Amino acid sequence: MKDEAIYRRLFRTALLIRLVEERIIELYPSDKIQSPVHLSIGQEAVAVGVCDGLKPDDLVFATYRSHGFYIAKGGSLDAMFAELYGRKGGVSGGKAGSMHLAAPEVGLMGSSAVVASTIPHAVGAALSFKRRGLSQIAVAVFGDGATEEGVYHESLNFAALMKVPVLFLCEDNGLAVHSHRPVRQSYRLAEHAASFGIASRRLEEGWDMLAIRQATLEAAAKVRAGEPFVLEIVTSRYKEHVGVGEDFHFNYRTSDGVDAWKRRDPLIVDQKLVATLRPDIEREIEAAVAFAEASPAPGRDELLADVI
Amino acid sequence: MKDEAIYRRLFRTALLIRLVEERIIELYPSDKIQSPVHLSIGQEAVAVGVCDGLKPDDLVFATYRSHGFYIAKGGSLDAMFAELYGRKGGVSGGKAGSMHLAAPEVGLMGSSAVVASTIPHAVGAALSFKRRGLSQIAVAVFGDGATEEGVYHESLNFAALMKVPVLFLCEDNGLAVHSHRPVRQSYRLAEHAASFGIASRRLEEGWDMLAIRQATLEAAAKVRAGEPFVLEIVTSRYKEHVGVGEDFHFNYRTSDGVDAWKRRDPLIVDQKLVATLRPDIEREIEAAVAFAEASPAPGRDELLADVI
Amino acid sequence: MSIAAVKPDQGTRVLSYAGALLETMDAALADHANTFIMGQGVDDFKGIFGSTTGLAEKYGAARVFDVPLMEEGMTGVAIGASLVGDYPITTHIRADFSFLAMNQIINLAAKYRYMFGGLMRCPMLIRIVVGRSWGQGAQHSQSPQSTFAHYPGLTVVMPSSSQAILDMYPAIINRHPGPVISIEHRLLYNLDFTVSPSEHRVPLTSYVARKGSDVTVVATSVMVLEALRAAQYVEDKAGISAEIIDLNSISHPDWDLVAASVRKTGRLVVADTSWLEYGVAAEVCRQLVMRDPGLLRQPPTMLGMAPAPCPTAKSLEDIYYPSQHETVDAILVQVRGDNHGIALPVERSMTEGYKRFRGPF
Amino acid sequence: MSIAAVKPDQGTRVLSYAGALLETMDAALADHANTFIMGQGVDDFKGIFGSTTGLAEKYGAARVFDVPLMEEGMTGVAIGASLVGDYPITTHIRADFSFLAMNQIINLAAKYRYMFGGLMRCPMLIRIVVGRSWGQGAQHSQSPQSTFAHYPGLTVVMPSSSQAILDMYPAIINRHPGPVISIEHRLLYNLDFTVSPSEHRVPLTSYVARKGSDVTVVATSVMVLEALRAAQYVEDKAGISAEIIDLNSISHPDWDLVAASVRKTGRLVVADTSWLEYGVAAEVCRQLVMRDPGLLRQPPTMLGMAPAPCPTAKSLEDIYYPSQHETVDAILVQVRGDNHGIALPVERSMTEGYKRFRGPF
Ligand SMILES: Cc1ncc(C[n+]2csc(CCOP(=O)(O)OP(=O)(O)O)c2C)c(N)n1
Ligand SMILES: Cc1ncc(C[n+]2csc(CCOP(=O)(O)OP(=O)(O)O)c2C)c(N)n1
Ligand SMILES: [Mg+2]
Ligand SMILES: [Mg+2]
Repeated sequence: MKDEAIYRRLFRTALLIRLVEERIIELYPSDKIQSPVHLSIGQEAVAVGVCDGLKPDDLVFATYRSHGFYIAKGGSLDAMFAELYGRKGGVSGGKAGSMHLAAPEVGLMGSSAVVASTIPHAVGAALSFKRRGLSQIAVAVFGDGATEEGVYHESLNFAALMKVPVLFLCEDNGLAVHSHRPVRQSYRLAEHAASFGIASRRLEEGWDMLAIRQATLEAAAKVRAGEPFVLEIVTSRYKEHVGVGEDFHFNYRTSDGVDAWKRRDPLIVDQKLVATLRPDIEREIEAAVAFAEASPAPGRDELLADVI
Repeated sequence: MKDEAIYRRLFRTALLIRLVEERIIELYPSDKIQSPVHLSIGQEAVAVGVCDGLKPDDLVFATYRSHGFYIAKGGSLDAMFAELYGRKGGVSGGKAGSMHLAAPEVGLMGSSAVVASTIPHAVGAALSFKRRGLSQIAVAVFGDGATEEGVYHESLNFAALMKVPVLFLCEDNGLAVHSHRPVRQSYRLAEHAASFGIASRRLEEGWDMLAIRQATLEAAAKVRAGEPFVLEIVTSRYKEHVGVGEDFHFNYRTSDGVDAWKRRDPLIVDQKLVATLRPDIEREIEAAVAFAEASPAPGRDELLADVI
Repeated sequence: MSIAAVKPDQGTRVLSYAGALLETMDAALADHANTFIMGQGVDDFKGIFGSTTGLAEKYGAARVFDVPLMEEGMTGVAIGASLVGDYPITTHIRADFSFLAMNQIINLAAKYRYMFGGLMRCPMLIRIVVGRSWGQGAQHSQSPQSTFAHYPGLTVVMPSSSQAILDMYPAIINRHPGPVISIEHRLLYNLDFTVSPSEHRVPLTSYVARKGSDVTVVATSVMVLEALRAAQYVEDKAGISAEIIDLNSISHPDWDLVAASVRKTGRLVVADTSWLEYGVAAEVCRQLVMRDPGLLRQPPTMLGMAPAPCPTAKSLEDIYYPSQHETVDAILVQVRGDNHGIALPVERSMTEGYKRFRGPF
Repeated sequence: MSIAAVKPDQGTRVLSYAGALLETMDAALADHANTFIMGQGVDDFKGIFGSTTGLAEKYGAARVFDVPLMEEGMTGVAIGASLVGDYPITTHIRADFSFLAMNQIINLAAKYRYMFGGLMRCPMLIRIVVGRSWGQGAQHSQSPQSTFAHYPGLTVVMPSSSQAILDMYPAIINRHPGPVISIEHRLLYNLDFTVSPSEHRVPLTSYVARKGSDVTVVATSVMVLEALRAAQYVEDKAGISAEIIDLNSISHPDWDLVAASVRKTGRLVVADTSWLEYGVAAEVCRQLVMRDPGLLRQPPTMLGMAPAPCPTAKSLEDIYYPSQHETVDAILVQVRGDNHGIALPVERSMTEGYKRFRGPF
């Protein structure tokens, strides 16, 4: 089956992301990764489904929570682990760390730790594509909380006015740090986007990689035809906002929602496929960790390079 | 007739504003008023109708184009002219000038020359009223262009979430400097506000002071009951954006729209009432100008006062 | 050497920086009905690193509340509330996020009193936290004191201890006439300090944190602690007596105090948390030469962030920030010259001295 | 004395500052297909005070276009376009409005190259205009050079003449690797300057605008003109030879040039367009004392805005800004002492020297 092959491909990438992050969890207490990590465990399907629905030269602008997008876009695993380790072999020579993964060679155009700040970047790239008559599209990836920032409004308005090929992709995990969406938002994304004349879709099945891929293909087609689009995908953050632990014991949320999500999470449900793919993926990860461990730390030579 | 008395009251205030600004136009070439002036000629009905529909202790937060609101709220004319002249007798001792009129004693809480910047101030004041259980409301006055700034979005969201008594009042003159609304906005205010769950009304008859007053009374009642509201009033700026001249010869707009507006402008149509009220108003204005002329200029003593 | 040993003075109890913040926040809410705290996460279980924990429960959601992501809007809301008589306290868990509120802070709050000739006032407290270490990276580590202090109308302080908070915050909240920006340092939050009952030993300006005669060290925020540690070291190892001035107020320092100290010592080290260019170190030099260019007997030594955005890698971060090693060296170079020959402390990374601060936040 | 008499040098034609801007904008669009200009009103008949007039017609709406009121968003859009190879030029008709874009400028544009270890670059030109006189008031008159120059990653220039624009802009646009903020001065726009064919006489750093031997004047932007006029006055009236250095680049000045001049003269005046505190004057002092505190024989004199927000009243504005009167006095005091006894020019208000600049904008 064609769909089956696609599913397997998506599944493998999602599992790679999950296992990479589980490896990060294991490594973290060793203090080898000395930087804040925002895990996407539970949210992998979004990155995987979306990136698979894009063309390789479509550009993604992302956030501090972008291990998933980095991997799904095809970033090098060696360079990623070395980056988390703060080593010279890192994709950014250790200067970026987990919060600022980038891989322009595969279309990941940088991740910012300031919420919402890359949204207008995607709009700007799309503006450029349009003026040059290119068929690429730009994707702004952001969380539900990011839509509260004024720049989201400015970006939607400008994108709609200029009719630029930008896909606004909201990962709705319902949380901004420990705040639930209803205490932060008086609007729903669909109506809000519609008020700018921007079409949108909300996908509740954020565990379903094929559905996300399909929704992305459809949205991207509209975007490529010259209309911005808002795609909102419901998802679930299993771990704490930042760091490698769980946070249910802090009582700001219960585990119910996450448990329900896990019951539908293919990476948990489909243990057979996990078992099949795992050994190979683990070897890949171990190689990347080994690469990172072997990579030298940057030194004084690097400190003042690339400032201007 | 009760309505007739109200009309006369409103008309008088509107005429006062118009004649004050016409006096400013006369004075301007003398360089006695050395600061940018943003005239509201053509837009007076909005300030007058709105302020009459408010209670005296309702607070207004306004913009650089606020001669009208200053007068309609009941600010002292002497202190206004002295302020424009940059004199000690000015409401702010000359430090504010035309762009920053304030009269807190009658509820005008300051005007900012940074577009959209006082919108959240009104929300903050309303938040305070709510917490203290007061029945006052706060009014954010802004132009159509101001709604493009991100802070407008942030303010609507917050006001709707907190259910604070704030009236968002948009003076829609269709222009931001020389840019027409359609090139700047992909949204309409009503749908946009609705997406935040905020009710709104667009009043096309922005020359009709009684209609504006009535709309304000209705909107203010809703606001006082604890819901933000967006009231958008269409209006017409007769003069150039800043300065005292006309600007039709620059061809960025034709005079047609303004001419049509003038044909409905009571201050032009109702010449009989103008003739009746004019002498008294002119005396008032002359007294204010004389006050300003006689007021001393601030000096070194004032330069570093009130900084912290 | 442990931090607990760094006692600003004899005191009567031990209190962490976060604890001092929580006490002053609590007292502000208890004492002033017009005071409220708003910011992202002020009411959650982390409570701005423990500085607001439990206050929402104690004073209710109308006094202590979470806000959406809206830095510019929130600051505007605070100004509006302040204009009608409230006293708002806002928070930014990283100083970097305050750049989103720059328009409201600089164009509005800082100007309102003057611009309206005294008709308006918007007293309020904006608490912003500087991040450092554990790979905070380029966007979570900035320390914008000189940026804010450049603009008249703002009062900018950088409390370097629990005592500074206990003394200053009650003097600011609902008392100071204008907007105040307090730049708190994340590395200080978990440190314990010995504090004495508030006798306002830390004024809303600069003060001598340690008396000395050989060299003047002007320091800000966490660098005051580093300087105190270094001063102890150079006294122990080389009998050098360093005078340490905590600049403390960046907008309204006591420059005469600084000049008097330099007049006495003739030697200067400036240790700041930000970049040197157009920073605190620059203004210190201006104030000195305006009084008397002869005050300095030799070029001063300056410690601050390297002239680059902050890198994430630990190996780079360790050389990006001035370490204890460099602080000690700076003092020794000033007093004994480049070839002072005195062994430096092995500790290179400052965070090694702050063991209780451990990532991710 | 008329401004036209202030010629930086022998030259071959007369060109206004606005004219020089228009020429360089035009050339940038003609020479580089990836360059575009966006900003509020760039395509209207006023064309950013004449600096973009007619370009939308000439190059089309895809290259020169108006934007909604969205400073933060616009700057982010520019960064995004730059990241994919465009060269965006953005405008703010008042520098004060750039505070709304501070997050994108400082947290993003300034950091992108370094933060990603060189993977990203966002070269772009942000043109911001400083307002002065005619009652611009507190929110339309700020000059944030020291704020921007504090942050590594930004290049900040302040062209003080048509020549500076003709020489620098082509060297910046599409050539300089990173984001550049050019702080233009509204008072300069309508002034005519004699310019010579571009031989890059004005580098992307500081340069000597007038040679002299008695006193060093370090000036920025419009204060360079004021200094040149004052230098002529003191030469005529008192035979004093003032050396004037146009700092020109605020982020990357030629400090050795400044130090060499001060070494020669021993006397210093700093004349800047912003506040002195944490401003350009401060960094000048830091650079000097770091080289040698003995460079200055006496305390320097400093000219800048009074330590307050800008008042609107003309009587206050005139004493708020340093006038020609004060600039002359500063030079005389440095060279001859407080009791120099030389008559000062009667002109107190600087704008009287700029007759062609007349309100409202
Ligand atoms: C401008 C800004 N304000 C605040 C923060 C602190 N902060 C970091 S992540 C975050 C929550 C963002 O929520 P969301 O956009 O939904 O993304 P998620 O973390 O859920 O993926 C906040 C408030 C920040 N990084 N940037
Ligand atoms: C933040 C900001 N950006 C740009 C400007 C320049 N500017 C002054 S008025 C104006 C137009 C505002 O239009 P609108 O809000 O419709 O008000 P109107 O002038 O029509 O009353 C602009 C762009 C400004 N003052 N503030
Ligand atoms: Mg979220
Ligand atoms: Mg308008």
